[in-house]
Amino acid sequence: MTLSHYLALSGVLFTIGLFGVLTRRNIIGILMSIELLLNAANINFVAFNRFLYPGQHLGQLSVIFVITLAAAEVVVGLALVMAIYKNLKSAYVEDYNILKG
Amino acid sequence: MSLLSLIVFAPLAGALLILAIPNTRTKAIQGVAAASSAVCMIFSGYLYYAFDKSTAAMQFIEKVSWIPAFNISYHLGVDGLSVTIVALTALLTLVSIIYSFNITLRVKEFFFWFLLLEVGMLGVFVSLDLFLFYVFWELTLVPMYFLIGVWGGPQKEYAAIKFFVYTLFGSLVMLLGILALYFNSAPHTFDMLELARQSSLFPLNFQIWVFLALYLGFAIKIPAFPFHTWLPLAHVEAPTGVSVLLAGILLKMGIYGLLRVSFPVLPLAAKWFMPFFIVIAVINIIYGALVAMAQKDLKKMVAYSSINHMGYCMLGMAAMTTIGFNGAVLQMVTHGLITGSLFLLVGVIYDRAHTRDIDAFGGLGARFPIFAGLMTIQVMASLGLPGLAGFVSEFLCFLGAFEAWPYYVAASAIGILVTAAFFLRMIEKVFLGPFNEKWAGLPDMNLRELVAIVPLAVLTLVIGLWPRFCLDLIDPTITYLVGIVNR
Amino acid sequence: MIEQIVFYMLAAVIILSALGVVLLPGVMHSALCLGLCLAGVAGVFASLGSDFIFAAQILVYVSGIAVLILFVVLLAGSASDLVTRQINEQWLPSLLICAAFIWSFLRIPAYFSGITAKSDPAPTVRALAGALLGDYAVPFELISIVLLASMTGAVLFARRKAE
Amino acid sequence: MLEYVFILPLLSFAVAGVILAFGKWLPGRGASAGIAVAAWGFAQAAILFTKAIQGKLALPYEVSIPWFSVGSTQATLGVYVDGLTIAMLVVVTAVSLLVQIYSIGYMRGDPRFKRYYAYLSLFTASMLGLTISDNMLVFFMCWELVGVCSYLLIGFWFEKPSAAYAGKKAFITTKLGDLGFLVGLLSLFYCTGTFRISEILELAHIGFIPPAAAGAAAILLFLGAVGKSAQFPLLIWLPDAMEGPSPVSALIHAATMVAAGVYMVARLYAVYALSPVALDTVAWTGAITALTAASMALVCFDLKRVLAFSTVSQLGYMMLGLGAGGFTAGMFHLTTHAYFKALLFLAAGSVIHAVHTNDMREMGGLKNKMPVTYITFLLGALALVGIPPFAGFFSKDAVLAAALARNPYLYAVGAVAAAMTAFYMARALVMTFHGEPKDMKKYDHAHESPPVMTGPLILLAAASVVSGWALSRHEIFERLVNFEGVLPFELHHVSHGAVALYAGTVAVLSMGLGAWLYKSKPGIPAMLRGKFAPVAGLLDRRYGLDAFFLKFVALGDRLSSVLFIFDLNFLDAIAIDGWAWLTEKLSRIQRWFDDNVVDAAVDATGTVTLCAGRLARLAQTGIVQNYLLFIAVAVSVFAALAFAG
Repeated sequence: MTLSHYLALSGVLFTIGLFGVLTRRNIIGILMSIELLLNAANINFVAFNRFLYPGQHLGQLSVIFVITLAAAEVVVGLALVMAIYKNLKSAYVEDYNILKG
Repeated sequence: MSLLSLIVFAPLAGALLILAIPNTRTKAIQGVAAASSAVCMIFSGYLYYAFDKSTAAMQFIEKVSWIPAFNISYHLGVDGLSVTIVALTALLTLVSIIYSFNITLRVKEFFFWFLLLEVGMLGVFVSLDLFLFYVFWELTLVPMYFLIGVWGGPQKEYAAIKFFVYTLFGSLVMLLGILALYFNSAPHTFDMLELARQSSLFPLNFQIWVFLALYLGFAIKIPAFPFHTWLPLAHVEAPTGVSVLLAGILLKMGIYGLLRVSFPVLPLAAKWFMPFFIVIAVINIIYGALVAMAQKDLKKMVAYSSINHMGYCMLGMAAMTTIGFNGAVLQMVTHGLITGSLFLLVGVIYDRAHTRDIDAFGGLGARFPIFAGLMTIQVMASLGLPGLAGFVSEFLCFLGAFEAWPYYVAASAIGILVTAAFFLRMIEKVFLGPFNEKWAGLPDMNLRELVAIVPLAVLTLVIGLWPRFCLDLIDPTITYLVGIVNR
Repeated sequence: MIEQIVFYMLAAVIILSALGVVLLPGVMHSALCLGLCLAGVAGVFASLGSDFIFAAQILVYVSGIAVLILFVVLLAGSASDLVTRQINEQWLPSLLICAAFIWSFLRIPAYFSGITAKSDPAPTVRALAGALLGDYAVPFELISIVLLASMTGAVLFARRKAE
Repeated sequence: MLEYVFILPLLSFAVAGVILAFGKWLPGRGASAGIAVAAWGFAQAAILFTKAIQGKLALPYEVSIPWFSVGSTQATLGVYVDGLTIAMLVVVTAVSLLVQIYSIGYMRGDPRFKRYYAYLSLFTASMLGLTISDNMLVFFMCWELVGVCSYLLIGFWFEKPSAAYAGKKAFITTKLGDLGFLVGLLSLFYCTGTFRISEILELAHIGFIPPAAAGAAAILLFLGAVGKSAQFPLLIWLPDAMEGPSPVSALIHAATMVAAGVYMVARLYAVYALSPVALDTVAWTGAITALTAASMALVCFDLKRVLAFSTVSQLGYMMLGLGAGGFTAGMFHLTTHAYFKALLFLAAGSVIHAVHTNDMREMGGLKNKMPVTYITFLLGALALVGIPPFAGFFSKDAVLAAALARNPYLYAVGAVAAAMTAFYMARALVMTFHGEPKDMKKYDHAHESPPVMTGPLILLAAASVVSGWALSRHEIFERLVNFEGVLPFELHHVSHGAVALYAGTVAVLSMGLGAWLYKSKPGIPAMLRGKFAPVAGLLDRRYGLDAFFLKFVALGDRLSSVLFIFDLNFLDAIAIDGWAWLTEKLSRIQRWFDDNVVDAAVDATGTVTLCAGRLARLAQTGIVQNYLLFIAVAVSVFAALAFAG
């Protein structure tokens, strides 16, 4: 397998995730789509590391940090979701429009 | 870490510690505030004791490169000009913190801002780098804004914003002056000592413009006529402890700045400016006293009398003689002690009676002997009674200025008369005459207030009887300063 | 050859389940698909020889995050989700944008065509551990502080209002 | 002995603090401590005096320690003793001691008894410091301190508004003079470069000071004396100062503090002697004061105020003596006057203590009830009037002789004032002690004062009787207190005998007239008063001096309120807040410009604007995903640009 394959895969995954972020109405769905985006990036990191800099580990290290941050993000994000849900009784982002101009 | 840094940052440590204490533990907050300012006071006392009186050079110097790209360094040091004021700052902050134990609204924030203010004030007086000086100068502004704006009287918001905008305006112009100095020095430097060394390189025109820019910033702080109008308002609206620092220390920053920066760095411009300066000084003296006489509010009266007293400082400086400069520096210290304690005493009566109207009292002298006694002593000191601190400094200011400006000095002597008139009238109305039964239930001063005020009264007496206590420290530096100004 | 088969299978799983995440109307189903997709990515990591990342992906993502999302779905989801529309009105511009994206993404591999792995994968755990506790100790500690902060923050948010 | 002079003020100062702090536990609530120190001071002064007239002291004596220094200027604390100092020391300590003893009786039962003695000791300390100071700076300090003590003691019964007012008036009026003193002191320093009295005198002697500068400085300094010694026109405070307790009036406002101005002129006499203008100013001020104050005393009904006017008048005499070149005469009159005027005040205090009023119209016939007081008052009055051979005769004679030697007009004024003195003293004596009691209730209540009060009276009476004769014998006083410099003018030769004869005759006649009028024909003065009502009114109003100065005060008040309004409404409101207002207005104008010019232009672009507006509004949907979409579009556009590039 070549690097190109992995890059293509990650590109597809990213685009799917982007589509989800842009179109899902459910906020949990958006969160999940964001996870897809992050994973696409992770694939890129590991692939570049494997193919271009085989002796080093910087790419993998970055992935570790990304995973950790993603975990943190999900935790906070879900807590926020719960808090908003308690107040608005809705999981749909159109309802969260108090910033409307 | 060495002594000056300890002095400056001890209150900061206290302030941070206070942030960590829960709101509800008032006693602990007060304790930490008092303790950290007491630590600062002890260090300052040691500084005062360890200060070498025989030299005019900077002492306790600390110099660390801070922003090398612009040749800015963390440069601290004290000489005779600053050491007394540092000690005064530490003392006045300590007593006002003790006095402010009666604050109940948002205690934590109050003491946090208070200690931060102390950091700024001390920093101004010990920094030898103009940039650092400016940073500390601005640092005093924000706490003061909140202290007046949150804990002040009925017009607090207006007073706070006026104070803030006014002084900020002044200091921005001052910043322009500082930058002009920086870009015209070679090599570019913010170092005050280095700039003073280069003073002969600046042409007169340049000096005049920079002097005026700096003067605007300093004059607003002093406050020199006609930039004084923020002062009565800010003083009256500020809570007692804050008024003390405002009058006792913040006003001195203007005089100090002139003596530390403007005069040594721009001697030609200073000489050029003196004919105007003496006029402003005389106006300050007479105008301040006359306007004070029109006041019905005790605190406002004391506030306007500050304008009058700062006029004496300026009078002493206007002569550019050793005697006058000594007088001006001593006047800073004594005015801090005297007016500081007067504000505290006004606070004492206001806390009890909830009014400061002079006409509302009467005959308090018979029922409140301690209060009346302390007030009388400080009032007498303020109107320049010999044996108390105010006399020595005012007399030196007059004496120093007389040779150069005899007629102005003779005119400004009227200020003494008017000061005596309004203070005695105040004493007559408040303490003498038949007792106003309305105030029968009020207690005399309590321990907290005595602890805050008595040290100031004692020092007033000590300096009045033995001025060498301060003058010995001030004199060598001033002699040197006069030398470089008149070079 | 096996390598190719594995890759394509993984790719198929990932893409299909990702589409499931994005398109399935039920949030519950989406969450399950997400788990599957993440597991697929874990597989990709394994095939790239990153053993530690593989383990971390399984442990953190598949068994941690995915499960957490499931919980939240159970708490915050409702039966009406299945019948209400889950795609919003801007799906058409989004689709166009995504097309533009994928068009440009698929041009990227051309820059790296023909690059293959030069060596066999070696165990990475020791090296990663050395890096994390050596040169990258500070970021490592920082990230742990971030985790701690987010945890406390989440607790604070999710907690009921103080009585 | 001289080495211990410096202890005198320090001890008094210390004892003031001790009384204030521990008076409660001291015997006599602090009075004992004050009296003990005063007695010690008197003993020391008396020994000094004896030794000095025997010529056993090396005078002048001077010693000092550095106090503080600024630059090259040194201020010192020190002692300078010469004959003048010793004469003054004796006066101060003697009167202070007797007054303190007398006060035990007079102030008995006062709630602030302790504080009274502390103030008295503080005053004595300051007065002694003033007397022995070796430099003008400390002199000025003590000068101010005695003023404050006077303020505190005049307003001692401050519950009375009149007392509080009188204290304030005294302080501010003397302060007005002190401004001149301050400026004079500064210019003296400017001329000589020193505060040391000995150096100043030396420089004056050798003519180092230019006469014009010396004259200016001297006149400015004299302004201080005008305030302190209640000379014309600042004499208005002294009559009001009688609101204080009578012993205070005796000590401060008769014998010592008010004499400080005279002492100051004498102290710097060498400087004054450089300028005839300065000396003439002193002399004429003194003469005018003597005359005006004596005339005011003619119509006054308040016993203590009569004495106060008399004090002012006598202080005028002293100034007259000094100014006319009679250095010794002026100081001699100061010394004798201190005794008999203190005596008169204390005797008057004794009367007031007995009848509880100051008004002579409510007294009368008290000589039977209070024989000791009467006799001593009589002796004091005779001494004041200048009946031979009482003390006042010698000293007033010397002053008048000096005046005649300088200028006959000065002498004439002094002589007229002397006649008036005799007349008003006779009037006061008769109205108080002779005739029928006017107020029986007060008369019945009256009684002789206790021995602790009459004792000092008797001692002072003795001093009043003999001091003039004793001190002029063998020229004792003249040898002690004399001026060795050169006067700036020639003096005429006068015959002392003739002056004495004339003065004595006038005094006797005038006093006899006064006594006869008020004793036998009380109708005549009343009739005269009615006939010359405008004159009497003018005298009662003190020639309108009070009104004159009150007008000044009112002017000051007016000015201050105008300035305050200026400050508040112009400087603050217009100059500062005005800026803010202007800034705000400018921003409003700008906003109007925006609304009406820019917007109009925008409207004119029509549909484009509309579309833009709609687009912009669309952007603000509040829906997160819209924003995200925009971001994505932007990213793709940039990406496209990047690829294209």
